[in-house]
Amino acid sequence: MEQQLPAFIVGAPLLFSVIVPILGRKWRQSAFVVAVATVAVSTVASALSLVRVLDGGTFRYYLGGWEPPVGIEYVIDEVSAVVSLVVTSVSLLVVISTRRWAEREAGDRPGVFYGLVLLLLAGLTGIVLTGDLFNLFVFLEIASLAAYALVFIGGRRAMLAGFRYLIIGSIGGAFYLLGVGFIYFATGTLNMIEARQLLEEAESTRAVQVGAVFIFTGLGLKMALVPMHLWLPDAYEHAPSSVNSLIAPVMTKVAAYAMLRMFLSVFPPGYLSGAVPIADALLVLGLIGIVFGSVAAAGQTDIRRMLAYSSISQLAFIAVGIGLGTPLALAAALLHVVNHAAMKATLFLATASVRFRVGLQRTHNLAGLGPRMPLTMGAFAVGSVAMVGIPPTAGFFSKWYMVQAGVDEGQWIVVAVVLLSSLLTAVYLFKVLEQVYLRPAKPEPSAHHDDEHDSPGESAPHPVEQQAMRPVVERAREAPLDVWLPLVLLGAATVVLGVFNVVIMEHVLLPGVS
Amino acid sequence: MKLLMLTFLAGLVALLVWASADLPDRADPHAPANRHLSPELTEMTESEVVIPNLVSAILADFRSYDTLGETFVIFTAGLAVVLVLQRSRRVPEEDGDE
Amino acid sequence: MNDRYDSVILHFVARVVMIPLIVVFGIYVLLHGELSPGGGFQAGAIVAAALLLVRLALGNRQAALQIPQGLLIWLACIGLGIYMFGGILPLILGANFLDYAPIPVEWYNKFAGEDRTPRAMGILIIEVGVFLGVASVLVLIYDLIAGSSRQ
Amino acid sequence: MIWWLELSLFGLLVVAALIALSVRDMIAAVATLSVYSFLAATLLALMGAVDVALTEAALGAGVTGVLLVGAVSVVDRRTPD
Amino acid sequence: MIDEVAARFPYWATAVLLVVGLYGMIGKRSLVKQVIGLSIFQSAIILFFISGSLLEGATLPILYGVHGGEHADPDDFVNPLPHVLMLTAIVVGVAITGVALSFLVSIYREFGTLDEREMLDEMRK
Repeated sequence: MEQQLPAFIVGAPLLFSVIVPILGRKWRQSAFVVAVATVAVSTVASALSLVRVLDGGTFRYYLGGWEPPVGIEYVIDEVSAVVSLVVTSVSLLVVISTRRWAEREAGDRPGVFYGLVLLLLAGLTGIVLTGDLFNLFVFLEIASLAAYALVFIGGRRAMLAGFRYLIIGSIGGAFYLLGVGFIYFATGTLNMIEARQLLEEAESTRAVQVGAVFIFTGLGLKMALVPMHLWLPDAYEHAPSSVNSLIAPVMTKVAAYAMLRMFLSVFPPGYLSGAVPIADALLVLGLIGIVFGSVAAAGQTDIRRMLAYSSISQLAFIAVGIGLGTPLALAAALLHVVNHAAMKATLFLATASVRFRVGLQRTHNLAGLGPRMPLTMGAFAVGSVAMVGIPPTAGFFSKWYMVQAGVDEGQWIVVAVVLLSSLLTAVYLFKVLEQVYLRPAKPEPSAHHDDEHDSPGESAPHPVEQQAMRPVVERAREAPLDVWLPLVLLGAATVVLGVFNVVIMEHVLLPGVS
Repeated sequence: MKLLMLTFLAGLVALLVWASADLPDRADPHAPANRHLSPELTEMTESEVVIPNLVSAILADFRSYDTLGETFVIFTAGLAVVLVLQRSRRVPEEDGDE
Repeated sequence: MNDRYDSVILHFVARVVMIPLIVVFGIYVLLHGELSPGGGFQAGAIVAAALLLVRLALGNRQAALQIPQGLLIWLACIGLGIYMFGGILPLILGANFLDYAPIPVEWYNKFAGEDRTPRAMGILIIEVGVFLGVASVLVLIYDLIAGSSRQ
Repeated sequence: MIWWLELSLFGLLVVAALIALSVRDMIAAVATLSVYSFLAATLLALMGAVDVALTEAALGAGVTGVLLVGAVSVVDRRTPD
Repeated sequence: MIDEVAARFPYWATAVLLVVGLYGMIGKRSLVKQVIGLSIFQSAIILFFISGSLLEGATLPILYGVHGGEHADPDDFVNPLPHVLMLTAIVVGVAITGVALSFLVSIYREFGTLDEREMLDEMRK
């Protein structure tokens, strides 16, 4: 039974995504219950896989019973087990806490909505576990298609954003496939591990280098690396709240992980710094992206758009880690993948919670909210502190390791940019925290309020602001239990991850990347 | 803007043509893709699966997990279309909290 | 295409000649997928294309073989369910996911008078699943897209 | 010398693709796209990929074309570019 | 020269098709044209893979003698693996096209146009 665990991580969401649409048609509530149960199964299977990896080292699962070059395999090593656990557990918490909003946003089709959520999750875990280049493409497309549709249903403005996302995402997927084609024709295999062996034996050819360029461009489009980020802010800003809390933490992170996986198990180091210096390109783009994302985030007034730009900056940080390429830098990038999933989930959930309690999403309207919604805003504060990178939260340590890696490599510019980005992050997030905790509630918030973004009565559920005589925030109450508990757990997770970072780094991530 | 785009596209063609110089010739019997995996697949189809159509054997057996994923891609598309075009915003009010 | 073209020949050819012919060809492609070019996808695509072409020729409402959307979703789910069954059955029998080797075939060989290996049996099962899934989803997508102007 | 049969088919494909993208009438563009897919299917069959050719003919030329016609019939027929 | 062309033209031709499709996707204002570009783009990749599966003097990948116990020589068949991959890619392409078209119809109902620029103008108002 224990050898079959990897099949459950991906198989359970796949199987139940077929059942949920039918069940949801008959009994509305059952869709949510079944979805949560399925994600829980997947999470438990991931956790057990991680335990097994830590005990007995990497293990490989042959799908269909065929050995790798012929068949497809799942490779479960420290890295993939950790990322799969993060993806499933964060999704579990997010799915539980977004129930109320999802029911509104899914309209009369909760079964279909949760079916797509499960397919998204299956696609993401499939990408994380697979050891086959083409299989990665297939699961990337499952996840992407589900994400396009989920983003699209967010209302009028989300439509165009969703269509852009679809076009750009499809270009990304097709570029990846083209790159795989080059690798396949140059080596004759689709298995990652075997491809690496064959590439090491052969000399570097143009075909392989250009194939690598296409693979990295494709994944860069999916992970919104800087010149290719144009779809992300609109998609994240306009997507339904229940959806962007789900895809913002995990979706782009999984694309970043896939890029890292290419470095770890497909291309030998020499290939990516020769005639076509992909590693250096990633480093440079990452550095530009960190600064650009932070600066752009500082200029936003809509809190979700601000978080979207901050995501761009954080993803660029991961790209810098991949570009540096030393084991320490790669481990730091991975730690940041883990941290950032938890932090971003906290921030987006808290934002969505505020939005649904009081219908506000502009930063300057949040004044005085801190005491009214102590748990939600507390989690938000912890998430912000972690994003800025203040010890002992998780964000500090990934930055710390990255700085160390930069110093080891003599890349002082990396050190400088990472520190600068902390500063910039502090500027925009503390601006929000200042509003939330230190300013008194404004008597008349937001004359032209947030609804200028959404068509009326669509996503902001309370038209309270129009009739607001006394401050909206004063009527704000704490979010219900099933919203704040996952939120607090996620906030706690960022601290716990920070406290136990040494254990995670030394026992899990560093052995995984070296 | 248009000029920039055309330059980019022309550059892409140039890149692809440049890279194709290192790809195996058309119909080259010594290409890695023809040497490495394809003979094994043929032999295993003959000995283990025993059906004549090699493509079916690979599609539905050796790489059936890809096929599973791909069927799920089209299923995802079906669900996506239903969600986008069939969803009605009127929600039956059940739990009034919120 | 929502207008009906009043052409007796078009009507006759589409409804009486084309549908049975193409559907039979689709089923043939499905069942002969192991012997000749073809299989679940091709069959599903051909059958879906047949149904869609008839809808295009006759207009949506008059077309033969109107299938309610609920049923189409059911069919798609059943198709995918069959595929997952083909994957989970080996799991129950103690092999890896989708490993057809332990699938019992004796009963089928006796019943159909064939000489199938377990792997060929597994292939048949999942091809049927793929066929149902692909055909019903494609018809569903068309019905929703082209029918949406009417609502 | 089968290769230059392939080459000329490729040439036709490029022409069909350009026409499909430049025609102003949507239905014409969709019809050209179907022609394009059908040419591609012929080329695939010529290269020995009969399974792929069958699928491309049914899905690319048939279903995609019909889906596009279905969508275009719902929306505006003229296009800005 | 002619040998060079004979050996390489599938790559060149697919490169041109790829770029034509890409131009449709990023350079056209009409959303329908973007979807058509997407379709061309994907079929270019399909042709790229299939032209790589060719083998001199080989035929269709069907083992006619398998039930009679005849032994088949792999060199007699074109490489079947790219065919399998491209079957998958075609279906993925159709799935994406279907979703894109449903988006398009939904957008048209909301905005009454499919011109990207008009839509952006309208949203700015």
